[in-house]
Amino acid sequence: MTQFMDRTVIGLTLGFALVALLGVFVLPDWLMSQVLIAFSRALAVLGLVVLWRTGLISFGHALYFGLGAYTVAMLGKDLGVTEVLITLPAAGLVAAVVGFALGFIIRKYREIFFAMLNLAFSMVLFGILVKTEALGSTDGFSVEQPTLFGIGTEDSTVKLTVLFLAVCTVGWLSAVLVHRYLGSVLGSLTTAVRDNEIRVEYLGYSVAQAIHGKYVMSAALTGLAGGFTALALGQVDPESMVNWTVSGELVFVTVLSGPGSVAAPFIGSLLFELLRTYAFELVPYAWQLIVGGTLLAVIFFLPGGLWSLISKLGGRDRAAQPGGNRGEGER
Amino acid sequence: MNLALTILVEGLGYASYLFIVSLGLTIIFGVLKILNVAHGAFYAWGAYSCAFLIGELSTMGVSDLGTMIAIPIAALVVGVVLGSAIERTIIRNLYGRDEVIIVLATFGLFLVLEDVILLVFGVDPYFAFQPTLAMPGVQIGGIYQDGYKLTMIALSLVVGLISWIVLNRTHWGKLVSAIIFDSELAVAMGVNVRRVFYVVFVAGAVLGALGGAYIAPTISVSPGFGVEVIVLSFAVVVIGGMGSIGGAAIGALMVGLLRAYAVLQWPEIELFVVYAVMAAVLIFRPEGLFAPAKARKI
Amino acid sequence: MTAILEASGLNKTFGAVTAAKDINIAVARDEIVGIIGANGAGKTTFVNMVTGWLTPTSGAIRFDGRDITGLAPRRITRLGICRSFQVAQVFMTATVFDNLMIALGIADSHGLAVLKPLRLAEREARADAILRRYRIHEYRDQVASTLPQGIRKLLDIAMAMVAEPKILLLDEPTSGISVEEKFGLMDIVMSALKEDGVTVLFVEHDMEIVERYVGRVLAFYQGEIICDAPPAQALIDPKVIEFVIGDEPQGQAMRERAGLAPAGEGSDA
Amino acid sequence: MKPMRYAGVVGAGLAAAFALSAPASVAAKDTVSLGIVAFLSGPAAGPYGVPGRNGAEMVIEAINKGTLPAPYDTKGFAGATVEAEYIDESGGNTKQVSEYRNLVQKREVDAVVGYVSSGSCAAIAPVAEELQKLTVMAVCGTPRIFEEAPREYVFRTMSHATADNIAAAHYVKEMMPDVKSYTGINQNYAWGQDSWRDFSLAMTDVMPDAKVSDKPQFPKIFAGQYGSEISALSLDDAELVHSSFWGGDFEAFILQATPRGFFQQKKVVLTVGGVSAYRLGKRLPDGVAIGSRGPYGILVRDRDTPLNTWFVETYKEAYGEYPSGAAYQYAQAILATKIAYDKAAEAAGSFPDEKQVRDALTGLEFESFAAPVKMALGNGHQAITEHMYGIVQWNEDAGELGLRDVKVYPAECVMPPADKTSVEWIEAGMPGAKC
Repeated sequence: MTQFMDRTVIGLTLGFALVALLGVFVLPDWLMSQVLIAFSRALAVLGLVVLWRTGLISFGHALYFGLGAYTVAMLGKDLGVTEVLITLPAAGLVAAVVGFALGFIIRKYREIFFAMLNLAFSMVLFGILVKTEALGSTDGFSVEQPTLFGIGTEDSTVKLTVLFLAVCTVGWLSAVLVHRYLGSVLGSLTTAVRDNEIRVEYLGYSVAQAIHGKYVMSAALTGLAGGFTALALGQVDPESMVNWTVSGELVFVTVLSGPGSVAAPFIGSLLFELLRTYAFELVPYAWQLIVGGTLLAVIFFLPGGLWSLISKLGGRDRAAQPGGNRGEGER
Repeated sequence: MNLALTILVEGLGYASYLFIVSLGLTIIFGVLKILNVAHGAFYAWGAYSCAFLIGELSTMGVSDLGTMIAIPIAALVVGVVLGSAIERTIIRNLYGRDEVIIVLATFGLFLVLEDVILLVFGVDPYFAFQPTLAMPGVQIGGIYQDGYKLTMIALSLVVGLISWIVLNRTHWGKLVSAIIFDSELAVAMGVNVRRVFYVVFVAGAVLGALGGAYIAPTISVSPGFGVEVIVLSFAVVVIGGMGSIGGAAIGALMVGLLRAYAVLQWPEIELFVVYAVMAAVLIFRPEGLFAPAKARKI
Repeated sequence: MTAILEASGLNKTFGAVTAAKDINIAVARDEIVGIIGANGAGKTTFVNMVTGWLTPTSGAIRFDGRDITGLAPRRITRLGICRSFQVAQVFMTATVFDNLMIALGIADSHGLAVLKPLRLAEREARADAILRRYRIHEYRDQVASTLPQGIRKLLDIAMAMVAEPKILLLDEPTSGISVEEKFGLMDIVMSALKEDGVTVLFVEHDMEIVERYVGRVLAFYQGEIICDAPPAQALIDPKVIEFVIGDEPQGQAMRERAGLAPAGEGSDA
Repeated sequence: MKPMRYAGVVGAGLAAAFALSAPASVAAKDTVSLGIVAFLSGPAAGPYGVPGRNGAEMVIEAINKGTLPAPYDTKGFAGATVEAEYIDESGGNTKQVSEYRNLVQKREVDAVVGYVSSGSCAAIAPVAEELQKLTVMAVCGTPRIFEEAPREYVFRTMSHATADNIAAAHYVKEMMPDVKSYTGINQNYAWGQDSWRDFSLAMTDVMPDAKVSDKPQFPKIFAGQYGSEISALSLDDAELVHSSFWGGDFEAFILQATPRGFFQQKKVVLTVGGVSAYRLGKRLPDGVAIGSRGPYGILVRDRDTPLNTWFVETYKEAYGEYPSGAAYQYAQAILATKIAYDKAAEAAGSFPDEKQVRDALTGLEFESFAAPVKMALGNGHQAITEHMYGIVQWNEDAGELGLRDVKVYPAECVMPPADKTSVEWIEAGMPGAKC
């Protein structure tokens, strides 16, 4: 049970390897590109799931998504740095640093105040970006072609494949790390903090610190997600990277996925992406209706998210972490 | 001097529509504890119905001034029909769920209602300018202000006054205040909370629709314009204190005046300033400037 | 004999209300102290000050000779003073076993050790042992929110004890427990505590419990200590009877035993 | 079994998605599929997206039937039937980029035509180059597209924003010679910023004595409410107001400014006003100067050429209204693509491949519905056309909007030469302009 390779880790490894193989050998470019975007977003959702287990939902993580995306884009545009081994970690780092700084304020808040304060901060960044002509205002600007180990490519399929494999690797690594984290003592202080902060304090651990740490973690993951998305799309702009609707979308996918497993964000995010694409294709006038309707349906009929459905179909007990399978409330 | 006067008039004009919309949002939050993202949809539906109705009335030969009757009709019909339907089918079944989940459900609802607008009213913008033609421009501070904007300020005063009277001077209003103060106690005292919830939700929806209906004649009513107002009215409500009527008024005034100042004097900070104030208020007074009194629970 | 816990000149005011007034006490190692007093007499304020939830307006608290005044609860916990609560503070959505595992995990981990796995076989064995000692092992896999009151209280105390504190403060361990269960519960607790050799202070309304389990009584009235004596003495002290016991359920019996019956009306706390 | 379940779930999902995506490509080239992108929702849908789509739809139908007037009366694109898929342009640039990728990679269209917003175009251009797909931009105006990088796959079949604003400056000089100072209200993105920059630069060339205001307004695109901005402009001493507002924003601005006597107080030049002219009708105040981004819409309504007459009449019959600028502009993009296909087929002697089509389109000169078009800039990828302005005058007898004092400016007067960027050219004093 306690060795590094537990069931979940094996599952994640097999799952990501399978997706990577499918991607390289079977999937057409467009689907690979969807998986790339979906898995990028899933990184952010992974962080939000950790916060959600702690009883916190942020309506402002577009702040970190945007910071990550703009970091990657600006490194290329202003400094000529396109090396993904630099730009992507930088995206996570910038988000983490800002998250760390804001965390000192935000960690004091709970419930709707936590959600709204995050929203306010993200809208401040949105307001700044929209009015900054040097960053293209509402238009944003294009991201330079990325390089890996200093090597760039003109071929879009090669570029896509490399990014795809990168997101699979980072996604796998993040999922495993978050899984290990959730199994650690500190990780148990997610549902524990949600359930009873007083008890946590009186057991000798600082609730503020526990929340701060998780907040920085989610910020870093969301920044990374933004960085990947910027590279995948080749474009950044405030409306699709920093506006509150982006935060809403992240929370949407979080709820869709459910807090049951670290694999859920990846599956939920992929489903969301496919849902949106097909809705957009089939009913271009009413795709929001389908997306919104799905959200309502999940809230009403699948309060534990997709993962609870998968678990039910799998017919297995899903107790993997302490209290980990009860993310949905009972508060 | 002219500048100050213009900032004041612009600020008040902007504040008054924000106030009406935010008032609906804040009473729903105060009583039901639901932060209703779908409020933006009430606003949009109010505007569309009003614009549509004004167009119809105008083609029927009703005078420009007469078409204003469409405003209260649209607000009431949208608020009551849409508000009731949503409360009965969605909101009612979510009481007791995690508040954040409820916010998200209303987000889903908002997406759905936005697209239903497209299906019902089409993608073409509506123009319902007739009422603005009925009001002569007035020269204030050296420039012409449209008379319609001034009536909007008056309307927000009236709405504010009526709300105050209803909440403080009527039996119903006292029930509502009691629930805002402590809903468990209210239940214990035999208040039919479900019924109050229902009425308040519908009243909030009417106010949201009224904000939209009243602004409709001054804008091109087009798809997607309900999005912006959501976060703006969130900001108003947060600044003022969630659940407080006075707070909504102060919040709307602050946002309105700040924005007017920014546009006229310092356009670069226009968007930034509102949310910066929202963040500052949350940091220093997380309950808002005028949060309503709450029962202390231990 | 050195005092393990020492309070000198403690005052606490909330606006115009005085919740603690010039409290001076010294508790010796292994003492079992009962804290009694009417509602609002300042008992819980005292506990809250000792455990860091409240900072005294003036005065000092010393633990093992070290000044702990105004430290945060988690620091005081780490130093070795733990507490239970009037309303059991447990992780409601977790099982009894997981509650203990989390408590043990935190107690075991310093610094970056919190990143080590929670579920270690050795830790699980300890959790089971503790559950057995507090006789709640049969509830091991039950979710805390579904537990009966008494079991939840035991779990609360067991969680307070995992850090192996030197001092344990129990805030009304028997409140909300039925008359039939209360001695059983206290027997379990006190025997478990005795094994660990811990100094115990507990707030209690029930004079029968006080009489049976404590070695020393502190009686609070309006934020002051009005009596500090062994129970045999304290429970017949007229001031205690007038200001403290008059309100309690067994007040009448106490009065009778003290030869003071029948009293008029109770105290006006 | 649990690990297998993780893997299985994802794998099954992907496989299902793949199955759903059954390839739509057709081996034989008897059809050409076009992805046509226009605002189908949002505030720009009514004034721009829908007429644009209508224009495209109508011309495609005529092309497939071979009923366009000569010399374009051959059927299809080099004989192949055109199949169009319409895509919504709203939702932000990043979404547009992913939709573009879907069009190219998933739906495998042969070419993408459209785009109204400069923001979309700026975002799409590099992606089009990356995915190597012929992309014909129909409307968007920012000159940056071909000035910031050479393009191989991207074309634009109408003049860019520089023409609007240089022509506007000339028109102001001609019609309002005593203007002493000017300000502007433009949207806060590439289009608005470029328009204002070009206009104010051109004014320093054309009317060096006129002063520019220090408080031009840049509200957010699709803001919808301009009360404060109108006040700010009113308080400004400048007599002339320049605006490149378009679509719903333009219409909202007009409706909000009119009751405040704004158009009596200020002289106004509206570079895209012509596009909304029919929709606003009498509500577009008399006396404002409007352009339509070139020889399109109301400015060429009465131009009596066979192509133009066909276009206006067919459109009016099909959609019950006069074709606005957007309808012309989309139709022009489709027409250009058809001509390129036909020409390439002729040169190759068989159905052309993509490269041949691009070569044919590069540097193409053709007679469009209302005026000649030359793909003269950006290595033959950017069109230039003549440009027009007029002043609004309500025609009481006809009950419809009319224009007076319509002026035509030749392409070489309002667009920079091939070897200079817009800003360089205007800053240099527009050397070599043939006006």
